[in-house]
Amino acid sequence: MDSTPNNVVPIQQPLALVDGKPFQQLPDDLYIPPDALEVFLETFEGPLDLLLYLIKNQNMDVLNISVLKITEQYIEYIEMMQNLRMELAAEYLVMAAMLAEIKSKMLLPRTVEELEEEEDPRAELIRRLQEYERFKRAADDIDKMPRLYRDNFLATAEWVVDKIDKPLPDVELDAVLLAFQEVLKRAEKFSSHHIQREPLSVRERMSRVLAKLNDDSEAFLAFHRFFTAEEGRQGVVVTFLAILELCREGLIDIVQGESQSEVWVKPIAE
Amino acid sequence: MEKEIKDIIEASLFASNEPLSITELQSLFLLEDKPDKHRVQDALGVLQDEYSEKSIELVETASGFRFQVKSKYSTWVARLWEEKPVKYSRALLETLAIIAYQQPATRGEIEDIRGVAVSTNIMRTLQEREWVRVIGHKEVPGRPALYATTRQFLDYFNLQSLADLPPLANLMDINLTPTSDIQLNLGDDSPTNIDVNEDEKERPTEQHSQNIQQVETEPT
Amino acid sequence: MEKEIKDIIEASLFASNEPLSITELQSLFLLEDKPDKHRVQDALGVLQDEYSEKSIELVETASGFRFQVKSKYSTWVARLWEEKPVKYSRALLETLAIIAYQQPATRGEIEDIRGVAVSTNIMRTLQEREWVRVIGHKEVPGRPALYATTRQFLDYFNLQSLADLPPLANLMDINLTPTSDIQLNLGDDSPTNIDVNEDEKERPTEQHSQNIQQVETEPT
Repeated sequence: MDSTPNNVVPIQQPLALVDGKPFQQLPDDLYIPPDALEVFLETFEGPLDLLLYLIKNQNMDVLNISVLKITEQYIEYIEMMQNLRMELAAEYLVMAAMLAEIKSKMLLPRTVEELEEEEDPRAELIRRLQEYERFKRAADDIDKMPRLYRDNFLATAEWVVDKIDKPLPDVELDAVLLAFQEVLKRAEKFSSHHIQREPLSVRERMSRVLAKLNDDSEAFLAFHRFFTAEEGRQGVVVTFLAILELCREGLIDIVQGESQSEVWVKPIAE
Repeated sequence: MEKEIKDIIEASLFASNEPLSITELQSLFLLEDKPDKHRVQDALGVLQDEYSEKSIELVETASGFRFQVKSKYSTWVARLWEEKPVKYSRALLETLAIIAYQQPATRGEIEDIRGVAVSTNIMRTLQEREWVRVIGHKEVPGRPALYATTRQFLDYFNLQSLADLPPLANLMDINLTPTSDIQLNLGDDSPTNIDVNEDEKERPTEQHSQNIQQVETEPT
Repeated sequence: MEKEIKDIIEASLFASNEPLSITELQSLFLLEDKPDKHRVQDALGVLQDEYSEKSIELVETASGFRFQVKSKYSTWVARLWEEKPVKYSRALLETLAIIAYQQPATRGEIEDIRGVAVSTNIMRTLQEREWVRVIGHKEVPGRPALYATTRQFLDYFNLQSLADLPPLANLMDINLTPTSDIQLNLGDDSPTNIDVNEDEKERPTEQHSQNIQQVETEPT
């Protein structure tokens, strides 16, 4: 199972040369994460996709692949993924086992009759690869098809409504939450969009404090007026946190004329 | 060339949901191709003539030009809406959710989180629906309005307070089953109250799975 | 009178955000004025001609007729939106392709073809976009949901029916040389490079597309 030297895939090349010696393994304490490699490996949509890549890379015919060679390369790839501590989907391991099984069958000596009777152990794999490849192409085709808001835009004209009211759409809370999940997922990709995680009760109270300041004709409101005894201890704590957070975000000022005197809350001066 | 300018302007006016000003129309063109004001005005004039005999017209409003259906056809056009309720866009729902969770929030903050601009239409619709209101202004340059949700918002979604919404930290783990069609819902009197507790993470509502099964069809 | 029918249809198509079917267009008219199918079709034909030289066109998609900007103007029109069009992941497109060509399909069937688990997110996004919906359950243990594409999917991609999808590549006969492994192992330097033949493509069978169309027209 020695690989032919003139037909080496890039991965089989040493990762680095140190003092003229090739390094095949990534040292554990490697400081710079091999991002590029990881990204490369992550572009595979699964074991079939990886296999197709290896086959193409070797200029092999999908219909007549060399299982021996492909198995070796495949296993090298998944070992590398493991070395990089990538989360390796179980499917990759299942495929490795399947390849190993086919390989072992291929290695067993068989008579010509046996070969004719039995199905070639590669057949099932090839069927799957072909099946996957055609949908991979179909996905490309679909992506290239003209689609709305990318290649086509609706042509509409405004309709000025005065006689009838358009009915208001109904919305389910689930739909709102779902929309937010999408936002969070998108936001996770950009570290700059930090989303605050104050408890909602605090954020709600922040709105109320601001609204109170805004609705009130006076520019200042005494600190104590934000608290009501009926809300109990919990309510007081929430209000207090809300005022502190508003202050931190620069939305309000807390002022005191002299010590021991009344504390005032006011919107930041204009 | 003049025809192309006119065609691009025509296409853009039809594609836009809002009136476009002459400046906005100019900005569709890249530097060297940018027509001057007069050429845009000429093109608009030609378009106005071209459509004078048709069922739509090119009109100028305060914020710019737009195509609109001539009012004599409103009787017929109105029938389009008799049965079909409109539907809110994803962008609107996202904006609403961000205001609910991050209030008080400025439009800029919402845009930062969404990663895209929030249209004026969305903010207007949310305020018209009385789900969102301005509760103050942030004291930074431009004094942007601070938006928060309203009592009506809580009422509509059957919430006692915002604390009834799933906490942010848990939200990603909740398995929300989208209805196959948002319009296909349970009627305005009972918006689903999913009421997720902090400790009870996964619980797709009964009602949803029913919804999906109702859509069953027999195979040919 | 014919002109009026045409104008009303034109006005309504411009006012609507969704394609309008011939039946919907007929329903704009009250009883005695209701034009028959052919007159509506004639009017649509006239409109199609009238706009052929303009920057917009009247097209027919799965759910009916709509005006849209000719794609040659998309470069300019796209500048109206700051939001870039979404790029869909390969995983999503592959899943969509399998559902489009193999429908109705269960998640398990999709996973069999792709060789990896299909993430819940992808199924959710596809359903949220209303490109895919559950049309029933397979009567096998676990009663997995059966997914199919929707009319909105066809509308979105400018298709009238699934038969308009690009044909799926053929599966080739597997013709294995038992010894090929050994040859290759010895360093065979002339590897064959036969790809799936591009010319020999398979149209979805008559039967298949019929089946699919019936599923499509099922009311929501």
